[in-house]
Amino acid sequence: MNGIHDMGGMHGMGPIEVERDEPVFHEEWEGRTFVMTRAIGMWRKWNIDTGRFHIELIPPAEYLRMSYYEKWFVRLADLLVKTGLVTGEELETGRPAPGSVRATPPLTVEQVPAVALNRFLAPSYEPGIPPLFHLGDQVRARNINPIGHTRLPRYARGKSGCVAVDHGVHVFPDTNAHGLGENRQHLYSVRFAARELWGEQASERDFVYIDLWDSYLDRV
Amino acid sequence: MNGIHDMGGMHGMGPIEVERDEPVFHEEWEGRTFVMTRAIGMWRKWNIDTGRFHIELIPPAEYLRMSYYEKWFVRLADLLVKTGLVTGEELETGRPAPGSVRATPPLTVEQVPAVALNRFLAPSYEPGIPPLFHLGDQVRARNINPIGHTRLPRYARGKSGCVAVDHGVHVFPDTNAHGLGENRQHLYSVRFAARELWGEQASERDFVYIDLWDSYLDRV
Amino acid sequence: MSLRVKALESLLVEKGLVDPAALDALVDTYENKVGPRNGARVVARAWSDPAYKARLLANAPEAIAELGYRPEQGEHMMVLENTPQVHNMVVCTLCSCYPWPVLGLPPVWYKSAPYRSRAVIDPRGVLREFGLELPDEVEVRVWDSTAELRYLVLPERPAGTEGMSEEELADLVSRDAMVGVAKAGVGVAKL
Amino acid sequence: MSLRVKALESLLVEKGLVDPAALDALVDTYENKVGPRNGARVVARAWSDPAYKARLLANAPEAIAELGYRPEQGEHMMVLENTPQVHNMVVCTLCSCYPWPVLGLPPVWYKSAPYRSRAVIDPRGVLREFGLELPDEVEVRVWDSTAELRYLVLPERPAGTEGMSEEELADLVSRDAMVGVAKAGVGVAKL
Repeated sequence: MNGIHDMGGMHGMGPIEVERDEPVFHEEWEGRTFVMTRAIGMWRKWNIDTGRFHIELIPPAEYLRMSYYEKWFVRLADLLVKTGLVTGEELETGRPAPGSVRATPPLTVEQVPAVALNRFLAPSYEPGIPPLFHLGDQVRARNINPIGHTRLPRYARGKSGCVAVDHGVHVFPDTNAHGLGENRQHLYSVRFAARELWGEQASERDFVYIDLWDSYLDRV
Repeated sequence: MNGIHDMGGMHGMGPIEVERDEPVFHEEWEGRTFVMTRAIGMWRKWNIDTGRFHIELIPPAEYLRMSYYEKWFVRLADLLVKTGLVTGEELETGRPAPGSVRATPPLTVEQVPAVALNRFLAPSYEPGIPPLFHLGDQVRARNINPIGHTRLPRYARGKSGCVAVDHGVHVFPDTNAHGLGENRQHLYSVRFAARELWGEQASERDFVYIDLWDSYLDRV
Repeated sequence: MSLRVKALESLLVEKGLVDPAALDALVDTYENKVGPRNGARVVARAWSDPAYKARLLANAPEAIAELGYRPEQGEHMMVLENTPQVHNMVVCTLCSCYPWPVLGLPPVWYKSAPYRSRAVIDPRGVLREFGLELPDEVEVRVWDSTAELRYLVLPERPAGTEGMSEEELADLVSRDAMVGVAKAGVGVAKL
Repeated sequence: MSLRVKALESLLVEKGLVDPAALDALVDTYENKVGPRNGARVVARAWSDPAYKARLLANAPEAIAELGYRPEQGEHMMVLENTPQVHNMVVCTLCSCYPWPVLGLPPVWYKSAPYRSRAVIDPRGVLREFGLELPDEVEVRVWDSTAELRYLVLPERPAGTEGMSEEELADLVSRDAMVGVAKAGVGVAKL
């Protein structure tokens, strides 16, 4: 999706504002929104790619206006209803539907230490899935413009670079986000010259490394 | 400037909402903002390209939130102060500075009919400035990413097309917007296959024509 | 906004930077004197008079000036002819450029992010949203108004209009047809 | 927002979808147990122990787990070594991916549009905004975290730190140095 979230290379967003001694959460609700999302994640009703896509679906003006955790809250409410964990009416009234059965939370206090740092990623070593490219290969990022989820940023499309790292086999977000399968394949860090990406104004000593899957790449 | 204004090819902006029997102006202030901008334009303190650039400078979240004429109002206030026609203090207080001399408006009622439809564009025929390209030439739009004003949209950069119309000599916005000269040169409608712009998902029978200046183009 | 605009106007008038009577005359011009009826008359003439049509396609500013609408000092114009094989539509992805002298000021949808963003990447989807489903074999040409060229679409003349006068024909030509998001003869609201 | 979030939490608790004690424990973990101090210890060990540094660069997840920070089940990690010739910095242009286990949750600026938009097109300008002016001859590598790889920058060990203990060295390693927008030894606030 060519959404506002895909902002690499944009101008006009203003200066970078660094806060000294920034707290982890600025307000209590930020922390609660964050951990509710993590805890509900244990229901395994959606995966990380679906979650990202639902942030991308926030309308652009709202996306730019909202703080990070506001977006998380909107996504959580959205996905709770879409996956049926909560009904739209329950969300509105704040009360469980009459007669609804109380569930047992999948995440207990005891599990928190193990879960807190665990984001349920796929193992990266799968000898049965060979890489389509090898270190040093010249590749070109495909010019795709899907309306669904993708992790191929617009600024890299059509640009050529060199395979710098093979990160093994990873789940492919473009299908996984939409329940169309994990479509496991090799993931690479591809090294692009800044001049290839941005033209002559860029320094010839700047490079951008982008993590790209087999399905995003063509051999040059 | 790779700003939010350069939105060709973006997704997620929502449905197109058509209003039946739409009035020219929805509220009186819209019309007043529009005509004040036109009338102040007669002072020739800025040109059309500078004017466009100052709309582009509106921060992205505001740009998306504001209505069309709100943006015109912000630009008008901004440029009135920048060009010294009005001081910041006058704008704030709404009163002319004490002792300031009353000017004579350059636009009178009598001139309105002639001016209303006249946008002061440059003549397009200048035999002294030969075209760098000719009908049928294959050209590639340059990959430039200036922080200043440009009319080369991001979605065309690096893409190749075919010169379809020579529109004669036009003022070059990238310099004109910043007081760096008119830099007159030929302007062409360049025909791009939608598949060149957007990849295989596009129809092979779709084409996009973009008006591009000599300085934006390289021969393929 | 209303108060802020009023305050600015009274400041500009007090400073002698604008003449309020000229402002009134400008508003009147845009509200009442220019609008898509101008373009519709151009289209109706082109449908009725092959020689005029030829002049219009070859040199739009001069042909349009013949009817009294005058971009003569300024605006560059080009007229794009729709045929059974080719459908033209116009957008300005970077701002909202629009041929004021023949169509008046643009409607909100033309200036909106949804139209500006999608017209170039999904023209057929956009046309479908306007109720226009084009056969696959028709070539679609989207004109992105990135410069001082203004584009007017000359829609196809509807069938069964042979006996009509220019005024009657003009009634069939909507603003949307001249932007290229509709066909002539349908969806013509009050112009 | 506060009321809306409270209302949602009480609904989820009432429905048995979340355990409030587990939520409290999670908040405590992210507020008090993970943070850039973890990463600073990894960096200090790497500065002090060449064999550890070699393991860290070859297999970051395992080397980081040696110190008790555990992305063992999940997160893929890679450590990027800064040298006098090469400066690495990390961004996530598409969202805000960040190596939580070693740096905690990201600061607002890392998640902000200004950093996400500009880091890839003007890295030296961004670094200048952070007070870091790099010589032209240094190669800048920007890593855009578009996948489930998380990147930790191993900054250069500052000069004059030869006799320091690992704890003392860790005090020199700021969050910003491990994102690659600062050098070690400067701008180390409370971690």
